[in-house]
Amino acid sequence: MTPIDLEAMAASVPDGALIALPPDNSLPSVALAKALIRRGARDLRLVGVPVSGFATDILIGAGCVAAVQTSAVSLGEAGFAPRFTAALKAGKLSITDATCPAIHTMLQAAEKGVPFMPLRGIIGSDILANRPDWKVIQSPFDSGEKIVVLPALHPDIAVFHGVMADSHGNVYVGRRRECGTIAHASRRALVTVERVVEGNFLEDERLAPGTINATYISAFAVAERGARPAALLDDYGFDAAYVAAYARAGKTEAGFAEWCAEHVFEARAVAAE
Amino acid sequence: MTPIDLEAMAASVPDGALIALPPDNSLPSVALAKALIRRGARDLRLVGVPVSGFATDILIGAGCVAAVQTSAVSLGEAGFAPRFTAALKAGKLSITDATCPAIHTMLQAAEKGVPFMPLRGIIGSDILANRPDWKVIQSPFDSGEKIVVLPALHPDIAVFHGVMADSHGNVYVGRRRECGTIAHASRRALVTVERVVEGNFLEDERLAPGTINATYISAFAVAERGARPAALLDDYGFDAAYVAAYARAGKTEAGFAEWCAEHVFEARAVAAE
Amino acid sequence: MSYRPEELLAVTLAKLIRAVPTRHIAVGAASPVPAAACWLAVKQGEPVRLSLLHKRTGNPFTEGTRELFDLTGQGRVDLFFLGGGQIDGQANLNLIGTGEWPGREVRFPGSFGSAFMYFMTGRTILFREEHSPRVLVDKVAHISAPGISEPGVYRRGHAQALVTGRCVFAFHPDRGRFSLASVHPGETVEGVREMTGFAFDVDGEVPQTPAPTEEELALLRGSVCDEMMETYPEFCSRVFDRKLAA
Amino acid sequence: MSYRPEELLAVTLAKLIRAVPTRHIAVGAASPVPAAACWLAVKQGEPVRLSLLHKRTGNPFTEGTRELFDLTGQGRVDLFFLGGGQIDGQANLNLIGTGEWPGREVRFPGSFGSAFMYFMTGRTILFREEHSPRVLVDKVAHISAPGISEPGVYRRGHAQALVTGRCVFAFHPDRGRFSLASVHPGETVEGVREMTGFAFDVDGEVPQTPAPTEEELALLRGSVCDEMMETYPEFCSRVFDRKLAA
Repeated sequence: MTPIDLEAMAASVPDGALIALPPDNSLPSVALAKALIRRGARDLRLVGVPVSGFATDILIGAGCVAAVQTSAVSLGEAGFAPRFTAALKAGKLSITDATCPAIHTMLQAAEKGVPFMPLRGIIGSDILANRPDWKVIQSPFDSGEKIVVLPALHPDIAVFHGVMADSHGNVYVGRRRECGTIAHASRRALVTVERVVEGNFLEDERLAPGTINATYISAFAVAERGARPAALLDDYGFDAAYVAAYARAGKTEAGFAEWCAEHVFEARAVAAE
Repeated sequence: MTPIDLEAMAASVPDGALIALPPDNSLPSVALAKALIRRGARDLRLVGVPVSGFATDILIGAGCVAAVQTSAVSLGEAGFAPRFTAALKAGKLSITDATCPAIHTMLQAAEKGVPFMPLRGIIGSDILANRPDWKVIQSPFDSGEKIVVLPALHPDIAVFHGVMADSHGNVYVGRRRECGTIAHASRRALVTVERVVEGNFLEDERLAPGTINATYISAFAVAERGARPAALLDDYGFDAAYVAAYARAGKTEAGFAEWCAEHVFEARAVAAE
Repeated sequence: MSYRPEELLAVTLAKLIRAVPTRHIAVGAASPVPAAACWLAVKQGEPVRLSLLHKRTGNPFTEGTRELFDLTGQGRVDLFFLGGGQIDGQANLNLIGTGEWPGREVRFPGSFGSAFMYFMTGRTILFREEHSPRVLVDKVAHISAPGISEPGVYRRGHAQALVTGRCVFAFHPDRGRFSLASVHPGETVEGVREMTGFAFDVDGEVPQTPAPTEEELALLRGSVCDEMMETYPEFCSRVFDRKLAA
Repeated sequence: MSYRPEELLAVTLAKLIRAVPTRHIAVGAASPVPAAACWLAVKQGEPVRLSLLHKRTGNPFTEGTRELFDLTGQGRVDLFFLGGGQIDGQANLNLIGTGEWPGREVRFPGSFGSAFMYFMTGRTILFREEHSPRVLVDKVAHISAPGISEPGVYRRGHAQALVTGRCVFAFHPDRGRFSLASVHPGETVEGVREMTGFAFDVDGEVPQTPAPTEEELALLRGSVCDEMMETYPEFCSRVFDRKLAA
């Protein structure tokens, strides 16, 4: 398996795709999110695993997103996600609220190839009242217990940023195992990485535990600092100043457009020179 | 957290305990199995995760075991497990047959704190006919589909052999993540390790993905070559000759007794000198 | 000895932690005051394990972000902290928003894991510094996580208390109501009643929330602050006047 | 050119693999002949991924032993091999034992994952070298994994074929029966019928299983053997006369 170009990867994502994205503390591919903006993707349906952050907000701001399913949308310390909030207010975005372990459970059901899984809690929450696709049943093992069952969630595409890929297309994500779960649960996985290295991570007992087998990887592209402003394990830290600046710019549509011109379009043009 | 003595660890296992054991390809603590024989444990109920091997056979041979729940009992290349086969024939052992993913699913239900989980397949197998604790329901999401639901399985004690423990009691098992699942699902986890090292594996991004957090570890003991004859990742290989010799000795009760005297009792006495 | 409001709150939370045997507490990132309270309890000798969820080095989880929820499902988390855009008199939490669903008026970030954690932890301490009728309402606009549950719904625990910038409420799941446990120095029962949108019980004389002792303040400003510098540098600088070495 | 029975079987299995588009095959440890067949298909240019379950170096799984079953649940395993202590005419498998449950007469090791894999892989090739009325029975004593399923039971695939030391049977899930596809050199239809405990269909003239070509044998003894030396040294030595370098 050999790396493909980042823009070609973005071009392979069809409009309307259901895309699973980890949040800012869990290896989001901000690089691919920016490439999707450049390609002018439309009507994407995003799933936050289990919440949504920076990458989701910029995709919404750029008009790429029709719907979000998530347990929260936030820029963390930098506060509310401005383009999400604006799009919701303007009625331009559909949001389906979940709660964190429900997202994990729906993906794990897909991972295991079962049509549903149960989860405790949730009953009495208005989240359930607004999820006609979630059901309450009597536990088959205790007729006295009511329990929520959640349908398997199969994203079309898992998108995340790994540390590195090897010659076989295996991808190292370290302890961020939720990236593995979304790759398992999704029909395709598009992954950006910092670098490609020779060898086979599966043959190295120290790397194997943090590796996602190439079986699940549809394609990978090299994108240095591809998680930025999110952190990448111990490679680089969270860029709080970058996110804070974005949060300020994103307060208005014009501010976002300017931010986007500089950080999504110009930055790429410079890099391509 | 500081290591305890192996014999003290065995003494902390009560007769009748429900014990989850990984098989020969997955870090069994043969050291603790032998210590349980030395302490004269009785009426243990073993769970093979998802199958059973050498450690289970010697515990059965020594009369420590009342019941086994597993998907298979085998010595691999060395053939049938002799003391298991003999005990079953003699009516001295109760076996509850499962199938591999069912064991994983029941433990994952316990891991997630749900009372049950569904699993496809199984319907039409006589395994199901002999499991009154497994049920068939109509899928809540497709009235046309019948599906098996399995109850959560909470072992009293998880037993396995890790590569190393750190100063905090975190245990490194590398890619053998099923050890994590059985630790999560069990009330206690008793772990033997090759060695104890300074530091905190959770702070090392290269070790963290293969580490089980000390939260789940009740106690650990140092037992060099504690998985032998099973392999330990890339530390040491499978000792096929040792298992083959055992398989021959175990064919008769007398042969087993002799093997046991030499390999379980004398070996320890020598080591203790 | 003078102290900052956050120090009073941390000391007050630490007392609630120590009031019940507690083996394991999980703390979210946006919660520096609860984190300070947990560290204070530890430094006071409480044998409690802390899992700090967003700690970058030494993050406790190696099974991905689902591990916190699995751990809690297993019954291994004795205490968790929750807040809410709105909290009502039945201890219902609203992290969704106001106006028509899903928050057409004001949209909050979302429920995070609250609709699960509130049921499955041994107990929850509710914490919200802002104490106003805007936050503490009679009925939340939307329930992201309910304060009590009907029979037949598995529930391991409830709110132990609600700590605000003005007072401490104890929660009584049996009657689904708060009672006023103490008012912070400078506050009165009437003042609290005025600023609270829900009805609550007052049983006899309401004591004042004890001010931090010198010992508590020394721990907070010393070894507690040491532990918190990596994850909460801004908080440590603001509250404890401690700056990261350049 | 002379060849060993295992070589005929490997070549025959490789033909069955290549007869259907196949992206991914999982192979268990106790199966050197199927493993050889898979490697042969790869060396013949079939673009198929192999997951060799008990391979020690480069073991494909990093999620523990459940990953194979999850992977199969996801529909990512197109082909798996199964055997059985008994196999009957409806392609039911018995890996449990004979006599009263759970095998009071002869106890086999157990079902392993068969009660799941047989349903959830794209297709299964049944392989058992011993072809006798003891193994190929009319009705298995106990069904560990059923050959066909009633409506309403999710099932992704069935047996494609049963390959034995004497012949190849094709399986027809629609009618729940085997038909004789070919007999190995030296065997006859009558001989096979005599040694088979179940009834099967014979549609017209039954061809002979083609002997391995020189090309196939060269691949088996060369690059296929190279790949198999680490996991199956004993098999490589016995069948291909290849010894591990000391």
